Amino acid sequence: MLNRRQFLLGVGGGATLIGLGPLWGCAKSTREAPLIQTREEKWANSVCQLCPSGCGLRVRLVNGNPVTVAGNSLHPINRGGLCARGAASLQLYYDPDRLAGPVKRDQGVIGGWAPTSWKEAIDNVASRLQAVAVSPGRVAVIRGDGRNLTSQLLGRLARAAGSNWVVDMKAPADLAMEEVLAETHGTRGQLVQDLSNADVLLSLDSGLLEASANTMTLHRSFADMRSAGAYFVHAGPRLGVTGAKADEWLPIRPSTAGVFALGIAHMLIKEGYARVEFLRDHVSGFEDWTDDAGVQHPGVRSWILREFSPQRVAELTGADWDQIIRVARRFGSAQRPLAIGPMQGDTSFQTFDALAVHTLNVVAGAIDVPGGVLLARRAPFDDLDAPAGSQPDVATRARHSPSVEELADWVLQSKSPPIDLCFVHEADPVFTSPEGDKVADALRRIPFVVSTSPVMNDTAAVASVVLPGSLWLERRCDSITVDGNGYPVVSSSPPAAKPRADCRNIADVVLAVAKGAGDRIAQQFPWGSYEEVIKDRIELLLRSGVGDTLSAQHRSTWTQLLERSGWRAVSYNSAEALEAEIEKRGGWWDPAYYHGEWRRIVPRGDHRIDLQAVQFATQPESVARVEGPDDRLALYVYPELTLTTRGGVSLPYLQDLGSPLWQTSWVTSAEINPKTAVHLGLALGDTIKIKNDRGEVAAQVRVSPGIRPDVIAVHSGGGRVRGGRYAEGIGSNPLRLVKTEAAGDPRRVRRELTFVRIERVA
Amino acid sequence: MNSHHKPMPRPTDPLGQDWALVKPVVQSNPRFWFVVGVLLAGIALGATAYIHQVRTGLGVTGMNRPVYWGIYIINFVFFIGISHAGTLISAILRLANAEWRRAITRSAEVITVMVIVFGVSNVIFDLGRPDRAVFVLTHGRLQSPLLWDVCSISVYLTCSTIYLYLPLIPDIAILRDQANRRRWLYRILALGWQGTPRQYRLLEKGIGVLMVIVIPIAVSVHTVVSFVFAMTLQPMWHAAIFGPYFVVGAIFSGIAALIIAMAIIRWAYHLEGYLKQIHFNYLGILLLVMTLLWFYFTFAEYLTTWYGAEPVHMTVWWSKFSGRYAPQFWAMFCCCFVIPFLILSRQQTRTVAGTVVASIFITIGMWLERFVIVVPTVSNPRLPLDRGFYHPTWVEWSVLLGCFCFFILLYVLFTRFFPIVSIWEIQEGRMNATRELTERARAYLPDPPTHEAPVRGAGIPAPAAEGGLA
Amino acid sequence: MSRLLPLLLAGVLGGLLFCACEEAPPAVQPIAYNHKAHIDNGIACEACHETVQKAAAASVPTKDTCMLCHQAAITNSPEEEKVRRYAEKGEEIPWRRIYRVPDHVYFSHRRHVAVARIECAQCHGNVASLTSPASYPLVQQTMTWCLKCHQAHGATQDCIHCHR
Amino acid sequence: MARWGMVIDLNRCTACQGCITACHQENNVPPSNPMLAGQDRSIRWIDMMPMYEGEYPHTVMSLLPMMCQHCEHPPCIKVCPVGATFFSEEEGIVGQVYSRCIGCRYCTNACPYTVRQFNWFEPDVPDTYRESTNPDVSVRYKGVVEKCTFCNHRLMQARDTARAEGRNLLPGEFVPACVEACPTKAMVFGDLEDPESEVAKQARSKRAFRLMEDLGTEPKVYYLREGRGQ
Repeated sequence: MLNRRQFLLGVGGGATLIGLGPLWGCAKSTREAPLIQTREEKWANSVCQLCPSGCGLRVRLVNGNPVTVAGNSLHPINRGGLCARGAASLQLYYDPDRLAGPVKRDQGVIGGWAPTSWKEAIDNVASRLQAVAVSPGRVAVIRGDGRNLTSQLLGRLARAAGSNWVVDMKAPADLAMEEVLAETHGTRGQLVQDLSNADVLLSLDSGLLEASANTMTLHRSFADMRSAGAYFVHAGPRLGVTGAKADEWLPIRPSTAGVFALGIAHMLIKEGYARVEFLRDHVSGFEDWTDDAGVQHPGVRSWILREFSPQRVAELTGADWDQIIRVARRFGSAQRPLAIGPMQGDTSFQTFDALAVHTLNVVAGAIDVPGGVLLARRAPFDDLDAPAGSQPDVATRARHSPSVEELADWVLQSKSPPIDLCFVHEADPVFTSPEGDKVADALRRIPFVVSTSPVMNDTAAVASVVLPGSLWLERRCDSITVDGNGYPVVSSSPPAAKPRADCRNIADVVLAVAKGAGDRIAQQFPWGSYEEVIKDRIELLLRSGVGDTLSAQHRSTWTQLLERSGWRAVSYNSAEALEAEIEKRGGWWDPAYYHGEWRRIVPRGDHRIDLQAVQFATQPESVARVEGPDDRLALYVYPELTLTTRGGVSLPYLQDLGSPLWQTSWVTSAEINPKTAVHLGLALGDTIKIKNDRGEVAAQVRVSPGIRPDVIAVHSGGGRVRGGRYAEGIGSNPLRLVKTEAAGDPRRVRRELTFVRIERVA
Repeated sequence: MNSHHKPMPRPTDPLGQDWALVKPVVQSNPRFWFVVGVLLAGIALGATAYIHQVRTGLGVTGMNRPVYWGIYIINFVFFIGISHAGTLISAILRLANAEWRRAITRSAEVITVMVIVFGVSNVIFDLGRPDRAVFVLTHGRLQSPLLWDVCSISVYLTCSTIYLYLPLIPDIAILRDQANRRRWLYRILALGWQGTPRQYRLLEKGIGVLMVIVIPIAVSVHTVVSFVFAMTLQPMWHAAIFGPYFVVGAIFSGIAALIIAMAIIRWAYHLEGYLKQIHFNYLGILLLVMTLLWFYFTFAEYLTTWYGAEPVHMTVWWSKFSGRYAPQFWAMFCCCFVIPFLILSRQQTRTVAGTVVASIFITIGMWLERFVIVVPTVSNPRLPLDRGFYHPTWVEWSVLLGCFCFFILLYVLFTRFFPIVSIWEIQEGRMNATRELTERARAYLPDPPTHEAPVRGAGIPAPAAEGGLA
Repeated sequence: MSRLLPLLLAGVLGGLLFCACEEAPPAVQPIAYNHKAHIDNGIACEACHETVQKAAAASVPTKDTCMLCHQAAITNSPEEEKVRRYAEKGEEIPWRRIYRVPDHVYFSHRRHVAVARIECAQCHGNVASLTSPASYPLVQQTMTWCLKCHQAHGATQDCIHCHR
Repeated sequence: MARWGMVIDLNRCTACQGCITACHQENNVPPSNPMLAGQDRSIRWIDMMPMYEGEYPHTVMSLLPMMCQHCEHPPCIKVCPVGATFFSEEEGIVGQVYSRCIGCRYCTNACPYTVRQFNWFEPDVPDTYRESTNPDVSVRYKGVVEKCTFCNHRLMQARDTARAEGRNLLPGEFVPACVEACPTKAMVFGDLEDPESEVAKQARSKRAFRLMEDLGTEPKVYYLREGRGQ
């Protein structure tokens, strides 16, 4: 008989039909039965380029369309894992605002850009390069960092044209670290903190878990360290994610990390925790010494003991002096202590801080030991942009790679533009540099600027021609980096998916430009295409006789023993076999690190770390913060992990995440201490204007007990002018308020600490 | 019911005295169309708001995560609350044989039937997928309190509709014979009513049965509406008091609504002769009792929460007393207790106007009470996620306005189709009321002493001097 | 009660109509494929629908599979000519879908055919007897229909297995 | 019979939010936009929940990845009027049937963890992203509740393959997208009923705790307390 369900369906159905009958009829006839599509799936390798880590990717393709990006479990950098940016990189491939093809500036056309062909653009650039290369120093390259062959080829192009203007858009802290390394060790290279073996970690305003560079190596070794039960102290004006994960948070004033480090060093020396044998054997300039002319020179030891007593440091940094003593004792008595200085230094940063933290590590003997600071081993071939033939020695290269602000100053100061041709690759200096407007003016003054951004970002907007580079999913891609243990890793993978726009591999473009720019430059580029460059590198890997293709994690001591005894079980015997293995597994690595190679770590003079350079005749007060007027707050700008990508790309998934501390996204947040909020009459969610003499920035208030009362913390990564619908006009850019390098300052300040006024917007 | 009811003679000139009751039905007056026009405008606004919401999605309302429920659910509880006016009051008064019920029972029952429709439709407005509303019937899960609601409300709707329709039949018969228009409609609806004693006996028995059934159903409806909230683990929802608290709140807002409705029809149709001062006075007393009862339940709930001081509950508690929802809470408290108590407790202010003013405050107060129950709990979830902020949008307010206008429109249309005061009960009252009252009074008073005086000397001392006892 | 009956009947009639016309519109196939002729020549279902044993979706034969036999004309019917025309154009034959699994449902042929050994006809109806392609599904595949079969064979009725 | 569960080691979790992006990419969760985010309506199947304790300067904060806890006695399933959300007796996973949900949002209010999300609008995803939808997971539309499903579509495919090869499910063969993507391997996933499985062992650790255990919902996501005890 009729049960409840059929009866109601009948009544309901009857009524709906009577109502929808006519409507239903006409809708039906237009629809076609759907086609039968078979579904074929396959996986392909790739290498992520959204940050210098260069993680190995596995891309799942359904009917040729990439659908999922996961981690390559064989790759030593990420071991199958993927940070927020890696997983979101798929959205750049499908970005609706990608440039369809190369465009050149043309005032006649609305919007100012007219499409152009690749051939015409390359010939134009090649002819200009040939004309310009006659006199040295007329070409500049601004690139993300030299960690993949394309950037190195661009660097080589500039070197071939006789110019040293190869600007890496590295964070100020990285540039300062290069300078410290050059002065104390006399070498260039990459310092790696072996966190996983440290048992007490002291973070000095490091932003370890918020730093946007080589995310994967830091996060994974940090997790291993915490699982091994290490004690972690974070000293910094803001709690943040790093402080949240710490056992102890010491709120110190911004830009006092260096003073705090030397305060700790003072206690280590005074209470005998300093590693005496290490200092005796491998360090010079620590004790007082007399030079051969009999002149008495005070060593760093006496300078630290004299100047950085805990009481004085406590008064400068705002921490309690008994806390400093307790942390110093904990740090000194550890088996494998390690200190990490600022990794970004977007705000209030000076080279002194990097130097002071390095000195602390030297005093604690944490250089080139397990759980200490390691100088990563290099891949067995020179960088492409190194001058041909000579060993990469410091003497012939500039003391440190120039910063983009220096380039902009130089271009704007000289009467006629000193640079005629500028390449911008995987970088967005107009957005990421605090002097963005100055950089934009400089680029406008340069007659011809080539940008390789796939999306029309802030820098591309001021370029003369934009040649959209194909993304790593669409081309053969590579990356030359180091992993958390200092092992060199070279990754390379064939194209995973078909290109979605008329874009080309920028390496091929550079080679084509070099070929067309006259034989003086062409003979520096003995390769026909990017594939040949890869083959050449693989040939060098084979000839080096070290390392192996990527494999599952295994004890590195075993490989050291084998290699020492000259025995290698390698999975390839010819270049073709190695290439096939690399293509299948995703790359090559050399899982061995030899401690005690002082000749490699300190190539200068008597292979002893020279602390003499540290000797700043400066008082602690001069390097600590200047007291701001009481109604102003110190502006502390920090990078948000999800919002800072290499090349300034903005993706909806990343904008959607925002900060893990607040459930807000698509907006720039300013953290304020509860007492300060009450004092200024602000509440959670209010919109405020942050002002100083350089401009004003809007932000939303977040009241947080995790920040000092005299500091306001604003994350960078928002406020782009161009960059597609997921970037334009979203959030605001606090970097605009930050002052940059004051030339000729002994402290070599790279970012001046600024004080800001807060105004509530109704 | 009195058993020896004499058969009522067929009324010879039924409309003579009660012409005022039938006038609205037979005579059209110009103001009617103006009122309908205004109401239709309100309904149109509500309809456009709802269509906009269906096309764009629930995002046009002010609700978000975690504030998943808002004005629609408040409307649902509010309208179902008002629906208790009818059946509960008219049923209880009939059961208690209170003679003064005769003039007000029908207007109460009409409120019930008309307003339940809007209670239920507000749930449909709240659905993300209204086109799948039939799933509740075809794939219903009885374990869900929402299904208990569906069952009890549908039973309540059918029961109160029949409870409205039965006493209406004699009046429809009168209209069938006397009215000058729509006779065909009245002939169908009168179901062949001739007024024979047998028909009256059956009618009285029918009303008697329904009157007894509808009271537990009405109580069950609002208990089950409260279970929608009480059965969750949310702070200040998961409490045992919710059942009775909602029923008291329902009766409370029901009587208030009834008083307002009676005052309006009294003014509009000049029924001062039928809805007299005494009715408003008695209902005012009933309202006073309910105000105190409501205060008692509210006091009990908030005291137990405050005294228990569980942190999760206290977050919601403080958000009501001194936090973001303090204005609504204290407005509710004044509207539901302070003002009505002051007006209704003094004889000279418990006039028609006084009770109406009190009722308007109570209606607003009770809507705020539902707001203060739903929104603070939903916007302060257990986990320290960001607190939710709820700012209702024009869509929600216009749907609320639309519902009110539609309800008033239906009520007005009812008064144009059927007499709002039950004619035959008034006439029956005129004829039998005085006799029945005296019989009943005699039944209550103590029996006269037995016929002879008590025998003296049987151990009962003789009264002293005759005057001593006086 | 007498008045209610007509209303009820109208409701039921409307309901049935409602279910019938909810179906996918009639499928017009590009080629009037004759199942019966192929099966009579001893070709099993798996020969053309290869992945029925190996994957969730049973694939439709590609033009290359057809060309295995139809390189040269076997019969003189114009329909067969179309196969070769598609092959020359190098375009797959645009077959239309009749049996459609809703996109919120996960159905694995391999699970039903390879493991549970269910006959094709049980779900797809008597396709073997068709000489011209059907434009309507021969079997009304609704959720209650699936559950009835699951109940009969004691297979799981947990929602997680089919709803994704 | 299986009781899938997860253990998240808060020592190893560095709040990089890689799990959230991997989950949203796998399950076709549409990215929100400034308007939705401003109105608290962006859909997040996993959300970082900050928990502050103490006053400045002795502030202690922990960051918990919050997803559906797949309770053993889920309060959300009891209240659903149409059976649009179910508890799989065989897998112990709380699933959603998007084709039946009427959007009454009763379950979102009944869940004490507020992890259920609602589609307030039709997801506005540009056409170019349509090609990147994962075909294994259905795309939701406006008016429907959705939440973390422990990627049960992966479970069904793994079960299907295992059954076709005539063997049981291997440990680690079925892992949700978040666990697979976690860069620091802070998340361990598996069958809690198998005492030898890694997840069962870690769930028994002294550092293990669950959120709001006193409510009796028996959540199956365990967290390992931060800090250096064992």
